[in-house]
Amino acid sequence: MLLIHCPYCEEDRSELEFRWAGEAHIARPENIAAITDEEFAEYFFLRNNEKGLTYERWRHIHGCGRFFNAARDTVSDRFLMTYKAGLPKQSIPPAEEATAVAEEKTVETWEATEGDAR
Amino acid sequence: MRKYSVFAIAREAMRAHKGWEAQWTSPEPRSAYDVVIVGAGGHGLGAAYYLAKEHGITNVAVIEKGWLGGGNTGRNTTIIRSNYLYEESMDIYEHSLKLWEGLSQELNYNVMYSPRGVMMLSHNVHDQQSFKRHINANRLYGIDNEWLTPEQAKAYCPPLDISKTARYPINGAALQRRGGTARHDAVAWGYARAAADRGVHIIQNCEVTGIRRGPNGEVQGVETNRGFIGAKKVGVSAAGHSSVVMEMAGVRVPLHSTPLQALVSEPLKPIFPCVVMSNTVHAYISQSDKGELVIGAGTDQYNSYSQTGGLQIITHTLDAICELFPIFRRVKMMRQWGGITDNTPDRSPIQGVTPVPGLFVNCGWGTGGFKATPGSANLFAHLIARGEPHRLAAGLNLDRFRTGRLIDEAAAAAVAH
Amino acid sequence: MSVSGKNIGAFRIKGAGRLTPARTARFTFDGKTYTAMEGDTVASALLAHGVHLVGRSFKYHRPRGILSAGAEEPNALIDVSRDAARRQPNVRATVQEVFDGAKISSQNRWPSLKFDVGGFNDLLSPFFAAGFYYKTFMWPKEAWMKVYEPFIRRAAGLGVAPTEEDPDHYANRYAHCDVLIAGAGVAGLTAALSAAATGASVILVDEQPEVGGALHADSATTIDGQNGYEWAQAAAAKLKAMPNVTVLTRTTVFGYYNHGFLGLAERVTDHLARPGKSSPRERLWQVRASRVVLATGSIERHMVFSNNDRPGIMLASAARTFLNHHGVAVGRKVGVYTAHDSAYEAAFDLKRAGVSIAAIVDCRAEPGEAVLAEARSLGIDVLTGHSVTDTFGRLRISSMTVVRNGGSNARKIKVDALIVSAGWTPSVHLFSQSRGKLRFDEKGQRFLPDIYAQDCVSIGGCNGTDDLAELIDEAIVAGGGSIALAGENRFEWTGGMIGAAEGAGPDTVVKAFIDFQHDVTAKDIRLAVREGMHSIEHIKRFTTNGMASDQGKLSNMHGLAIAAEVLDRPIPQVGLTTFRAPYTPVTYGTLVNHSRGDLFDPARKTPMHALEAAEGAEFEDVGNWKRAWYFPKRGEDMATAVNRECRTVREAAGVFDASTLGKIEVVGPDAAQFLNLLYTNAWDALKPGKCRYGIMTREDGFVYDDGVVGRLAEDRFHVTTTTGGAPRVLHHMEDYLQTEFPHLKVWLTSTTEQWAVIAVQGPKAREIIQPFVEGVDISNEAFPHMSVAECTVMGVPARLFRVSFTGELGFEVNVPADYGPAVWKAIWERAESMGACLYGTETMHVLRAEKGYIIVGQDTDGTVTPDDAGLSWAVSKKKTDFVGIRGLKRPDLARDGRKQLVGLLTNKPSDVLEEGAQIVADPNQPKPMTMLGHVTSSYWSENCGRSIAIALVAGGRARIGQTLYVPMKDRTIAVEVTDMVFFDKEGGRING
Amino acid sequence: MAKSKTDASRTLPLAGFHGGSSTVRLEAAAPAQRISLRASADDVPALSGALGLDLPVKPKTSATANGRTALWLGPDEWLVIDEGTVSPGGRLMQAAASSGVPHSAADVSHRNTAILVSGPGAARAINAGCPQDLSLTAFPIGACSRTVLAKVEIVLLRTAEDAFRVEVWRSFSDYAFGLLAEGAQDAAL
Repeated sequence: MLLIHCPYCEEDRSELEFRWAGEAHIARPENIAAITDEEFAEYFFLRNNEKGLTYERWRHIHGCGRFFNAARDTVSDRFLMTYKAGLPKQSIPPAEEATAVAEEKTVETWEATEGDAR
Repeated sequence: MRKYSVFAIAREAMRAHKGWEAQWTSPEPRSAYDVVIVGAGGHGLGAAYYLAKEHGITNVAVIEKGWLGGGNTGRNTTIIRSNYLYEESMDIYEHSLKLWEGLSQELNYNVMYSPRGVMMLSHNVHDQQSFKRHINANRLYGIDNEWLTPEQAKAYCPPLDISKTARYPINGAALQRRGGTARHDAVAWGYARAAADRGVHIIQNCEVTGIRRGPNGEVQGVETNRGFIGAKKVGVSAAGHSSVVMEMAGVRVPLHSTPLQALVSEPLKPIFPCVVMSNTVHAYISQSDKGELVIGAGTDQYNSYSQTGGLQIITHTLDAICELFPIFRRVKMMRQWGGITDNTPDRSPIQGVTPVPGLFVNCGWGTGGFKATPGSANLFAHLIARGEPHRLAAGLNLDRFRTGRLIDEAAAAAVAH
Repeated sequence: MSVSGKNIGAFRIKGAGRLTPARTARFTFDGKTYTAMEGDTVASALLAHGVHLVGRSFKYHRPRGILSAGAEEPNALIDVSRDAARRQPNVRATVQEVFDGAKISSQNRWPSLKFDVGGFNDLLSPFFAAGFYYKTFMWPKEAWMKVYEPFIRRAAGLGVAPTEEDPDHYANRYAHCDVLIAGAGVAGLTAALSAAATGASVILVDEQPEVGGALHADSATTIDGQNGYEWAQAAAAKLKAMPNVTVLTRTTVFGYYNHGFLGLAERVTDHLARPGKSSPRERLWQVRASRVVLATGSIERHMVFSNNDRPGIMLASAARTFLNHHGVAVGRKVGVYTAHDSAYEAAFDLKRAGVSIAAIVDCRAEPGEAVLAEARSLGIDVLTGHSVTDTFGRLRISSMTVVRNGGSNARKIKVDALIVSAGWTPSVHLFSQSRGKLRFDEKGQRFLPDIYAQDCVSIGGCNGTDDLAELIDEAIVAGGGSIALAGENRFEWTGGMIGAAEGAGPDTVVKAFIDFQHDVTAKDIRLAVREGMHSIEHIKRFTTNGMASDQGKLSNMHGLAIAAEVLDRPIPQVGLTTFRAPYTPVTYGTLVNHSRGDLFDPARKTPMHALEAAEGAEFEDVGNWKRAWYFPKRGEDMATAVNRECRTVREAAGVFDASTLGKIEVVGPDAAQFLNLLYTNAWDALKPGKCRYGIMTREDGFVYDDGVVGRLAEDRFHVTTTTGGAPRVLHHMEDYLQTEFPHLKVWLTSTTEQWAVIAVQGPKAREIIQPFVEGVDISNEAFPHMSVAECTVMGVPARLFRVSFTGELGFEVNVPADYGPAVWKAIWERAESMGACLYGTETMHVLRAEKGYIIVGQDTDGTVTPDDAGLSWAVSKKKTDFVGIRGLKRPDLARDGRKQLVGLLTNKPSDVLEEGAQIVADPNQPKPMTMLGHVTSSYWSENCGRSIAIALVAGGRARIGQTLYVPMKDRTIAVEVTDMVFFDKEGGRING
Repeated sequence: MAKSKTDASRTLPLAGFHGGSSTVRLEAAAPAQRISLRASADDVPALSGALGLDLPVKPKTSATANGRTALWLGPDEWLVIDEGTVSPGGRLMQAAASSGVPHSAADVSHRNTAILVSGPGAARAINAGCPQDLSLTAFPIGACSRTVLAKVEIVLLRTAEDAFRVEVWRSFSDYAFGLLAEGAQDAAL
């Protein structure tokens, strides 16, 4: 059960209060009626599904009700940052990202290969 | 390959089982193959086997970053059924079920396919309408699936509580008698052994790090942590990691990977004769040959490659199990685990050509990939060998997300895989 | 020995142990009654009476005894019952405390523990090598499921599942703390004292009934000048008295999940003879800890040698616990086989307690000097560089064969117990669950915590810290405080081995067990490797090593070492299988806790539920809601009741509870603009006081929800949704509002439950409600179809809608929910006097189908566009944007031949189609048939005097007039495709 | 026909419910007026003036004045409870309307009902289903939050060191009460 920092409530809360809402920073095309089938498929269906650092949306649905954004490592499930909806994609301090990547190298294998303890 | 039989066992018993040979070898990769398959799960190994057996293509490598069968093949709750709604789904799952029925003999490996029946519980009028829609469609398509009254359901599965006072009383069930379970590891091992016997190289501990493409965009092979391996055709069958691998070729696929959890109880003497699923209360359960109650829990809500999930997913499934089967409340959870499922927007798989010549994909099986193993593998082999999909898998193409011709089992069925 | 005339066991040692002789409890084991002392486990109590044989193994049904004194026990699994419904299989005898009246049975044997027919398997064991079942049982094809599998299943399994519903209850607590400490041995207690001193909130957890951990076995450690065990109890008492500390005993930290979240299972009553009624049997603790201190200690390993599984063979530390804690000697003439110094201390304690030590057989050439000297001074025969190569005794060990390493002269030594130690395995389970990364400690031949993934620290035995002083320092630091504490123990331990011992080596056929419960032997591991299983996971799965209910606590390291040896690879390269939660098995009831019966899932009831029930309503489940389905009068079945209701509504009127419909108040200056974007319809032109039927699609263009939207004011809309759709529609709207259209000044509030909704439908509807309504003229002229007004009903502020889902003159009276029952009562009283009826959802379904009104979710299924549903009139052609506008234009959504909703009339009017039935053009085609669509709704229509149906049919509207076929199991039904309106085609009735 | 002007009587969702244990008292709160209030930050002062209490702007806090309590539920959302009257609608809605600034006020007096949980075991009883940290440091008197209680959503307000008000939608209230009753039972052990 994740522990999620809500940027509006300014507090860490249990995942039980939240609902995941998909990848972040996918803007609805302004001229949506005019885009091509390919562009629509891209907008509606295609997602990065990153292994590692991902930007995603959550809603504090059983809390303040707000949607917000999070940067999370999908390998360790560690949150690197959460920030309010509407803010541009936040860059992750290189040190943090490095840890995330390092963790990917070490942690991911713990069960995937279950073989190489150091 | 030495044939497995009771006589072989008897012979080996006399000499302390010293004579068994390795079920598969661990060869060094060649510099190039006719076909490279990424992912040595049941689907990938099976595809290699059928390439060799049915298409005469034996210069094949199956590349696996971990150990063969270590992904979702070895982590699922082994449910097999084919009573899906849409023609595209019925085609592939029924093709698969037919192969399951003879798979042990085909592979000379006991995969323990056990058609003990898969029963889906109906709790309300909406469930009933949906199940009857399935049952009628299945019947006209030649697939067995029948409606049971609550009393018939109870007779088929005695631990079931059919009292009217339950929170969500059962008003019937859909039963596919040919549905059942199989031994997951044996499927991977059986295909691995049979494929290796036909000359396929199974290369474990070899991680694909890139897909090399030629001047015209066509596939030339795969980069791995053990060097470049050439191939004119590459098939990707990497389950939860499919989108990661496809990204290496610049192909985006509409997938999201979520943890799926399962758990087993301590071993018990036989108490549960079949497979039972309930979508309304979110539970599925069977009993393994070892006596463990095998219970599938739900997916976590977020994308993750961590193969772990929240405890609340487990407790939510168990409360449903205990409502349906109140005698199990004192039973104990012995082990829980997780896998990574790759889910498509319409909850139906993708198997087909890609924009990259020579690159083929088989993914998006979500929570239902195990049951499809032989069928998917068989048709994937056809796709790779011929360069175009088999009739039975034609609808599973990637283009459907552009045209909108989805195969929306989730929307239509309201039944989990 | 006996106390006050009670026989508490011939193997009790007077003066030994920490139990109170005055308190006893009686229990039965396989029907025979025994007396135990309070504080005994079932294991210690049986051993006190000389009972070693307690179970049979899984595969070979070999006789098995008690191997350990703790949670790691693989052998001694028993069935414990209080009464018929409170029976628990697969309980570890080493953990279960005896309570007065307990009925204990052995498992996995027939007809009895001593004479088990399944033991025949042991003779056949040459055939039953690891994985043998993959190689046979394939012929004939059908025999697997019918013959072989049932046989295997009966032989497998361990305990017998309960057969009655569990009458006990369970509880849950969420908790938070600064520091959670798992394990209350020396390390855990010290860390707790240190942390508590800082004022931090501390939860200290231990699985045993009392704190102390390894001190239970110990006799020689001094801490803070006190006997170690006594110090531990005093420390716990001190901690319990502190307001910032919670001490939980009989509680297992079973899972260490993400972000400092841990699952704990507390056993509250299983040790009590008469549990209080209000006590839960077990309690789940779900703890979020800022920091975790793992002080889980280590587990002693057994020696792997031929026939190392006989009853009477046990871990040295277990024998020491039984002696020093329970006052029980595990034998009269005890052999010792060890690769580690710790077993010596067990021998010393036994010897001092008067037990004869046959010999200490040490496979090492050079044991620790101190223990060796002590053994000599106690006169114990030590055979260094020797091994035990076999044992004898059918139901209990009677002798052991000892050979000098490399030699061939065997000598047989008589023993009645053999205690063993191959060293200690750090309990890194929780660390590993927290996704920490292990490293292999070459010197100690063990895996130790290396890289931490969470805010967590390991101390003591589980961190490989052997030295007591070092351990205490480490624990103080981990606690974050500064306290002073000194400890002293008598011997420093050395030694340890993993893998097969002398004589169980590669070229033997002996059964040297690694995993006792699953009967996995050293040669099984070798066979697995020979068959190509080179990954430790393959080996585990092929042999089932470590997959039994103890999850490999004893077996994993041995299996790994043997695999590494055969593979000729260093251990770290072979790797370790994953430790998964739970650490020990957890009862489903505990995990489920309060979520059962009425608390399994909320049953939502409308304000009028009780009144409806009093009128005899049958209810149906719609999502979480209980909705009145139909109102049978005495003697009526469902069909009769529904027919009557249907007729009455159209002839007079009916009263219906529509409260469950979702309601969302959309308020703000940009409300209309927002609805323009969320619905396919246009809303600007809708005047206050008017309603409109709205369709909502998602971006993909498929129908998502529908409902009537009333405009109350320029800036206020009362939006209704389907019953099941309410939460997701609100979520969907909030999503667009907050993230796509945040510039719009509009707010959304769920008001579903604010209003009780009483629908009155039928020609007499106006007449029925007229007297109750004030503040609005509800005449047809002033208040036509699709009007809404705020008014009062019975003096209560109300929202009155003139809407119809029946095709009749209709009103929906919305009053604040608490007033619902009173208003309903009054309306119903008047309606009844005017010949109206109450009706439920079934009649509502029939009446709307007669009019061709769709139900989203029944007639549509998430693949249906508004046009497919015949609702293209509700899709604005003028709007340049709405959610779904682009999705609708995709090639497949715009193509010809899509499935469309149409009406179906059976050729024979009395034939009622099955909902879900499939439709074909040619019923005689071979299977697989080409299906054109399916029946979505089908009813007997009393008002039409025939059956009616709605169906999704490919190219449906173009087929109107055609005959199609519905092939059922026993016959084929011919149907005519029609439009969807079956009753009052002109639609005059709705205008009253 | 003459219009029958009957004043309808109220039926409370938790009428007849009682429970608790030696350390926890559970009771249904008296009916109250409630609005769900939504507005932008700019308009908070005007609304505060109109309602006669300072709408809290700090997360997880509440403000009480003149018999009214405003609970911060989100950055633009408050639950305002007026325990002074049992008549529906009306005063709170009117007060909000008199602010003259854009906002949304929806009468939710009957949507919600409340359970009062008090006694030394109160927090522990609520923690049977609520995952929040209810220690006095994390959740002091006056703190409030929308959260979950097992399978339902609640709004929790701490009214005293050992007293809470649990606001819950009416159709979930018997579930919430049942869960709190079991929690109360366990909290007494």
